[in-house]
Amino acid sequence: MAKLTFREDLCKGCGLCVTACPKKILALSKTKLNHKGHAPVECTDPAACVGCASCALMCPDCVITVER
Amino acid sequence: MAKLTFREDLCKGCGLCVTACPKKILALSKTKLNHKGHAPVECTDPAACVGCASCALMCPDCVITVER
Amino acid sequence: MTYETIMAGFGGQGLLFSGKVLAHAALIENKELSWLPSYGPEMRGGTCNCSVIVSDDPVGSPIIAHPNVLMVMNEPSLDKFEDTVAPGGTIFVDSSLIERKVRRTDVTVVYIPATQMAKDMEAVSLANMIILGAIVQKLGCVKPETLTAAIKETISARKAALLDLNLKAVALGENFIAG
Amino acid sequence: MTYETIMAGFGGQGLLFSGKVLAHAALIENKELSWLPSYGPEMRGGTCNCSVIVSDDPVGSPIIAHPNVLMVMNEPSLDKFEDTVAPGGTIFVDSSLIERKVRRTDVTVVYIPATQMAKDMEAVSLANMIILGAIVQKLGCVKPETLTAAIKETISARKAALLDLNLKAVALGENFIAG
Amino acid sequence: MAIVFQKPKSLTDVPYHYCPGCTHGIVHRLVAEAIDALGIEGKTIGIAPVGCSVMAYDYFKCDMIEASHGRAPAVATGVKRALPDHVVFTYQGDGDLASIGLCETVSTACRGENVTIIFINNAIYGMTGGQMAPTSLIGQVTQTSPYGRDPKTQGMPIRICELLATLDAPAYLERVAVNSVAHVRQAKKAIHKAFQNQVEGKGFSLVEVISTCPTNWGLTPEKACQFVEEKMIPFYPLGCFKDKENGK
Amino acid sequence: MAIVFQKPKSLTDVPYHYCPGCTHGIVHRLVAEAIDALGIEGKTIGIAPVGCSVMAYDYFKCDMIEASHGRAPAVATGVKRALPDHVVFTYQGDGDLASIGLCETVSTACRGENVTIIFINNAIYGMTGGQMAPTSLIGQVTQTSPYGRDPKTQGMPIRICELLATLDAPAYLERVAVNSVAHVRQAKKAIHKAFQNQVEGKGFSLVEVISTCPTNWGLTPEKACQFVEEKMIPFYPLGCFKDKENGK
Amino acid sequence: MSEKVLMKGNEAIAEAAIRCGCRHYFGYPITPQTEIAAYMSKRMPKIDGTFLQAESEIAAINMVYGCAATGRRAMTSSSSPGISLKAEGMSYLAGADLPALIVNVQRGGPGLGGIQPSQSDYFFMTRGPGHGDFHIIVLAPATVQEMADMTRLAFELGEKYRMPAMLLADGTMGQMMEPVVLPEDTVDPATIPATKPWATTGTEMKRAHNIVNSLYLKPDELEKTNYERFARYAKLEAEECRWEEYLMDDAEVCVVSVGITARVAKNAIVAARKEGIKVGMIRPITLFPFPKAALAKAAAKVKGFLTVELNMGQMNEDVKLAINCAKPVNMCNRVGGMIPSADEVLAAIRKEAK
Amino acid sequence: MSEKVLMKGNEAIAEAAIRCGCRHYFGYPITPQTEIAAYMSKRMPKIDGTFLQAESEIAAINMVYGCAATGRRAMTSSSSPGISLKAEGMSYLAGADLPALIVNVQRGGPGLGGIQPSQSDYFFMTRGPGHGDFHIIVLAPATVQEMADMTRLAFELGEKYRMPAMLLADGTMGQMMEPVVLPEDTVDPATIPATKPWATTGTEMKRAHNIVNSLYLKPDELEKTNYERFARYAKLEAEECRWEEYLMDDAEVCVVSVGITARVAKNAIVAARKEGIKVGMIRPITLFPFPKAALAKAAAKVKGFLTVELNMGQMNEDVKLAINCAKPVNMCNRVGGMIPSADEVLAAIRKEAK
Ligand SMILES: Cc1ncc(C[n+]2csc(CCOP(=O)(O)OP(=O)(O)O)c2C)c(N)n1
Ligand SMILES: Cc1ncc(C[n+]2csc(CCOP(=O)(O)OP(=O)(O)O)c2C)c(N)n1
Ligand code: SF4
Ligand code: SF4
Ligand code: SF4
Ligand code: SF4
Ligand code: SF4
Ligand code: SF4
Ligand SMILES: [Mg+2]
Ligand SMILES: [Mg+2]
Repeated sequence: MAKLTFREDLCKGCGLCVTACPKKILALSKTKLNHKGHAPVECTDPAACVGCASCALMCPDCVITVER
Repeated sequence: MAKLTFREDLCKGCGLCVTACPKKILALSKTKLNHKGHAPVECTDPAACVGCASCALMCPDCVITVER
Repeated sequence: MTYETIMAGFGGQGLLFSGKVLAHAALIENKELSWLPSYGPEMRGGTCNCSVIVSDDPVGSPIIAHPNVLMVMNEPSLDKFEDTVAPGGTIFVDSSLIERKVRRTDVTVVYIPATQMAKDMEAVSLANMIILGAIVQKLGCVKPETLTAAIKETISARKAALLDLNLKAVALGENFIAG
Repeated sequence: MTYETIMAGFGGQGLLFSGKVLAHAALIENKELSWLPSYGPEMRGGTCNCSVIVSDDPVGSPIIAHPNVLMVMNEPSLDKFEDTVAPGGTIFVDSSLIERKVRRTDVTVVYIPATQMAKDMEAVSLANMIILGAIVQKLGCVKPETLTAAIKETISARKAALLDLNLKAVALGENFIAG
Repeated sequence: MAIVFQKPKSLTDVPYHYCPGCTHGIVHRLVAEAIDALGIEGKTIGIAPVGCSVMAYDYFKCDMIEASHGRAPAVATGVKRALPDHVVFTYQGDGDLASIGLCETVSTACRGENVTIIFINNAIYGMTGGQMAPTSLIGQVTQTSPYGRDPKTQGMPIRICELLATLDAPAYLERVAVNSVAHVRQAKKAIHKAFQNQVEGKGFSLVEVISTCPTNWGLTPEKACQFVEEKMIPFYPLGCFKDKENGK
Repeated sequence: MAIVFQKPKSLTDVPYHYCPGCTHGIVHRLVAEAIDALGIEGKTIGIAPVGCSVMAYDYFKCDMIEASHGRAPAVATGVKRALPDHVVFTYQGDGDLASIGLCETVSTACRGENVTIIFINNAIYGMTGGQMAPTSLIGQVTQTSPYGRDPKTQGMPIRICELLATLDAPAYLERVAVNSVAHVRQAKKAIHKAFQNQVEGKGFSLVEVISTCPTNWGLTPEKACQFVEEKMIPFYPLGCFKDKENGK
Repeated sequence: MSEKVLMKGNEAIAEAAIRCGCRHYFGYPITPQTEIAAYMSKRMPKIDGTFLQAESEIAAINMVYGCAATGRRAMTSSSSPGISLKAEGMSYLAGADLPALIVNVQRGGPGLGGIQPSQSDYFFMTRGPGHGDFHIIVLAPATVQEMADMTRLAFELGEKYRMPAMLLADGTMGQMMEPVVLPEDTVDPATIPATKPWATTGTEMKRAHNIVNSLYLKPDELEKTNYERFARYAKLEAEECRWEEYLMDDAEVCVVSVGITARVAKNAIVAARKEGIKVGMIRPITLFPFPKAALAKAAAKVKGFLTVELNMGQMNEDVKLAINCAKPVNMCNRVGGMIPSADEVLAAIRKEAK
Repeated sequence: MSEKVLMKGNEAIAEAAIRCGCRHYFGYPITPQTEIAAYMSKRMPKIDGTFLQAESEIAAINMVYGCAATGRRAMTSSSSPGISLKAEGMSYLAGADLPALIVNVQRGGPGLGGIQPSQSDYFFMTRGPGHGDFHIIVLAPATVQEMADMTRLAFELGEKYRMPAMLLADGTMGQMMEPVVLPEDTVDPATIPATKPWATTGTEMKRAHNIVNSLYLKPDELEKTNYERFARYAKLEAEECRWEEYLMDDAEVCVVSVGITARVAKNAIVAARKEGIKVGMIRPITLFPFPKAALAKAAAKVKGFLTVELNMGQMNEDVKLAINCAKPVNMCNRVGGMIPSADEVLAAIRKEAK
């Protein structure tokens, strides 16, 4: 059981975390823009997250906190 | 039979040619100073010169011409 | 007549380009003109604008203190420039991107949902050209046919597809006003 | 009284050093003084000189236009400086190195075979100190005992042998005049 | 639940100005993680370069100095000589370190100055809008090599680690990349080591990080990471080029 | 009787200002011999450095340019780009080439600029009166390392040929000495080759010549030559470090 | 005649240089002038010219030095911090009497400063941009057209007087686009070196060697070169001063300004005239030589001067010296990348007119 | 009090710096100031200080920048060509408001020039030695004693006003020996950084991070730093001008000169006084700030001024500006390493007195 927290307003929608996630459970939002004008990342299946932190490791902007 | 010519006024009396000569027939003058104030090189035994040009090769100041 | 136009929005919206096209058109009509961009690393992602002066008389300063034409494609730019517009000037607002209304009452305002219109034609990056068409149609700073010529000159022949799209966008803008 | 001394010759003859010793002596006597070397790559092998002013009054310019004391250790230097000497001044010529005579008639000339004397004491490099001794003895610009003290201060204790030689050289010069 | 991953403590809360997906951000974080892990924030002084990372001075919580273009190693030397017991690092781009600042880089390495250099090789001048860098690849199209870098007139790309490895003085030289999770993990180790070396007085340590510039490469962040894998790493092999401690 | 040896034609009659026994003079002669042998005097442009050899511009009969300290490779590049069919060489000391001008040296090598560099390594700043050079040996006493060069604070000596050999572009790098007849003969060959390479369009060639500075080493000319043999060459091994042509 | 085209000031410089027979550009990127390098990198390879991105500004100016020594028209460009790095090189160019073109598109300083327009290198460039007694020709364009025209002028004056010449523009001049008629492409680059007998182009065994040098260990010889050079400066001042006068016939206030501020000032002057204020402008085009005579002449008529500058008051001193402090010389300025508005200038003019 | 010792000017600077708590010297050899480096290389290792022969003048000034950022008293020294290479670094020091000592023992230029004494960097140093609007404190010693005293003054003023300070000497000042009383060794180097709360000495986790920087991308912010800095210059001018007056009470001719030429001029003045000529001298000690008020005061009394300079006329302009061109300002000068003789100066004084 892992928990992801996004500092959403810092997300630049670069997608590096999306590629990095082995579980393929991250995606850029299709509905939201953050206040910087980027489509932020979202977790499509929080329950599937194994807390490996690969996403956080690749995020250039320290958007993601991972707890396990 | 070899012939040595010295552009004596250019000689700085450094002695590098003296060391270089395999026949040990070069020496700095003990009697003369050239117009720059240096004791120029002299050949003590011209007949013994084999014209190897080692002296000229080591002379930094192009003082020596060797003919053979 | 002197048109002092500021085009402002985000970097990436093509504001420098639409300004260039307008300047080019003025050149073709042998008018006096200047084009001045904001520049620097802050362009990257941040705000961006350019100033275009088109005039019958020689241009003094290329810097525009009081535009009589303002085209804005994001809210910060409207906030920044609204008050500088000369009384009687015209503000073109991309109403798909800017929710609020212009507060000034001494200027003409054209709200045009340019980004939406551009999305509809599947070329979201051409919202700028739609507004440009509207400006030219509304104010007549250059002739529409010159604008077409300017676009043709600016976009290299190799990019024919792009050319057509640009022309289409401009036409959309023109029709928005004319129609 | 102001002694404006130029010491000139080849690089390597220790002219800067003898000038320094004189300056030091003046310092010990609490006189006003300045010491100025020629400098630069041309020192290497080429000519070399220094200017020492010793005075009861504050020194203005350390540059000497008209020395009243000239010490020369090669002919080019005599050629260069002879005419600049102030009338009534004194010229010290190393007569082992300079063959010609001083042409000026309004100055005192001391010919001293310093280099030969130095060779005789097997310290050819100390000809400069011999002449310095002569200068001090002849002109009294500083006291002989101060000169001795100055040499002791200038040559570090580690080089005791050198110190003795220097003192001997100075004494030789003094005696040359006194004797 | 325990925190597995979060923003390191020695980073401030100022959001990066970097373009989306620019890996400068990753490297910043790795540096901060090393500082955190070694507990040296209070005695670290960082030197920011001129380049996209010029504003690094806003991002690190330690004391920061902004150096002129290319001279960060000299500035670091000045700091280190004043504060030998502190930790001094520079963070420099390839234009900064390998072009204008090459003399300072090599000379500082030669002196074996006990500082840490983080060298961001993104094969481009990012800040000024994408000109050719000394490390731009053969054939790479940039603003100032519009027909592709031509070795005949524009020279060959320079490999800094290999160059510096010929010197006697440096303690540690390693090249890493940050284009994938695995590489980021290696990079983290190398950067940590480069700081630890300094703390232990081992001498000059430099980590070259192959980084991306999606904006000026004209690639998406993901494609940029692939470019690193497929084009950069073959020319700039990863690995340790010098590790005195371990006899390398 | 035939002339076995005489002053080369491409030297002027201006007497050198060098100190007695300074081997700068030998190297000048070797350069002139190469120019003579290749018959290129009329199309050669030489670049003098700032250092003892600054007045090289008076000694060579070809056109000469006096460069600012360390920038001779950049000046040479400017000349070569203007006159690609001409022969351009620089003649530089170790302070000039390996300290202040290191960036220009490495960058020019990296570009594979088709020029010839004659690098005089005498482990000292001769011109300014004997300060430490980047190539001064460990423990060497100089005016600015009065207690002997201490690698801890003053760094390690730099080996330029080895450094440049890591680059892809250079065509030819060789280290020679001029302290003995045999070494002078080798040096002559290397210098000739470095010029010939350029004539043949092969690219960047550099010959490092271990040279003496009797004056600032405080040694007689003969002892200085021994110092080269006993101290310099062991640290700076002679030989060819790169010869592209021959696959090296 | 060439037709009018639309170009950035930076690009106009680059294209004009090529048309003037310049085939050698050496530079290093820096905002706000990188377009010059970008343009050159596209064009030069197509015309057998050299575009070389040097390893640094220092390398670039020294490449220019070498290239100029061969008699070619060589150029470099940079912006303020990069120009500081060229100080030694400019001094060497001047010391060796080599013509070359240096472009400085100024930004705010000191230090890394900012990238917005500035005129803060005025002193640095006109008083001697480096060590030693020397000057370089300094031209101050105020339109894109002048960016092109002065490129040619800089090459020509530089060669005529054997000294480096600088285009000193502010960031605005480099970044703005205006219609420009480029110079005709009439100069054959191959013919230029032949006009320079001092050039190091190889002796071809037909002449004694040429030496390009600035070292003179004998002070009397060095002094002679200094005097000779200053005689050329005097001639330059006598013959080559250029300036523009605007509404000066009846002016009581004389604005003095260059580059972007001269254009802002023009707007302000138009407005002031509408208010009945008798104000005109002298716009120096050559900053070195400074058009002293023109200003001195104006001083006889006007009540006072107003310099409008993007610095803390630099040209201001030149005006005072030019008019021998005969009239008050006030100032309207902004710095650090800020540009005074026409309103600010107008207010200053009003004050001056009182 | 320390006793009188005999020292070269260059050595006096070095020893004085050490006694003022300077423990960090970074330099690169160049004639005629290499004795400073040589002296430092002997002393520093013995007192746990840093002597570092940098790879270049550029590296040296940037090492100074880093070291000064930590609050230490840091210094570098060079001569004219090497100072050109420090232009960018000096601009950065100024932009980051860092105090540091830079010594320039001037030689003839431009280019490689010569190695004999000169004052030809006056403009370069006083007008802004690098890009951007800035100045550094410039002090002009005329005795070996002043070489020592002004070393201390430079550190102290630099720190008080947070700006780099320069000792601008000519080659003669560096090479000559005179008796000198060195400053007492009372400064504990360890106490200096504590007086500088802005220094980057490590946060020790006790304060927010300090940032030493000169980048301000927002022009209004950059402008603010410029204005603030110039306010400090104004204060400096109001409070720190220093000069020496010599026989000015009844003078009708005022000689203005610094360094070696001031000393030559003194001899000439003594001679002129013997001829009954009423001549005196104002010797500026601070060149930036220039003692304008003193000169303006003198202008009210004298008939004219005579600058005696080792350049083509640089301080001359400052005198004109200081006195608002109220009186003629003539010049007696030599350049390229030549120094006017007292006779030459006397002749010029006679002409002036007519
Ligand atoms: C002396 C000087 N020259 C040039 C510049 C302009 N400049 C700013 S950043 C930069 C290059 C940055 O490239 P790099 O070091 O590779 O860093 P990146 O932006 O790629 O991270 C240049 C040339 C400058 N500010 N100062
Ligand atoms: C910019 C600059 N810095 C320093 C100097 C002073 N300088 C002249 S020659 C020289 C060093 C010469 O040493 P090297 O290059 O080894 O040549 P060598 O004299 O040993 O042959 C220096 C530092 C200078 N002229 N210009
Ligand atoms: S922690 Fe691992 S599994 Fe969870 S979202 Fe991140 S990458 Fe995917
Ligand atoms: S990597 Fe970071 S910035 Fe990029 S999309 Fe993911 S969370 Fe956002
Ligand atoms: S040629 Fe040979 S043998 Fe004859 S003197 Fe010279 S070295 Fe001796
Ligand atoms: S090597 Fe040359 S300079 Fe030296 S002593 Fe022999 S001939 Fe004379
Ligand atoms: S320009 Fe390139 S290096 Fe700079 S922030 Fe953007 S992506 Fe990163
Ligand atoms: S100082 Fe040394 S390198 Fe220079 S000429 Fe003399 S011996 Fe040769
Ligand atoms: Mg980069
Ligand atoms: Mg050397």
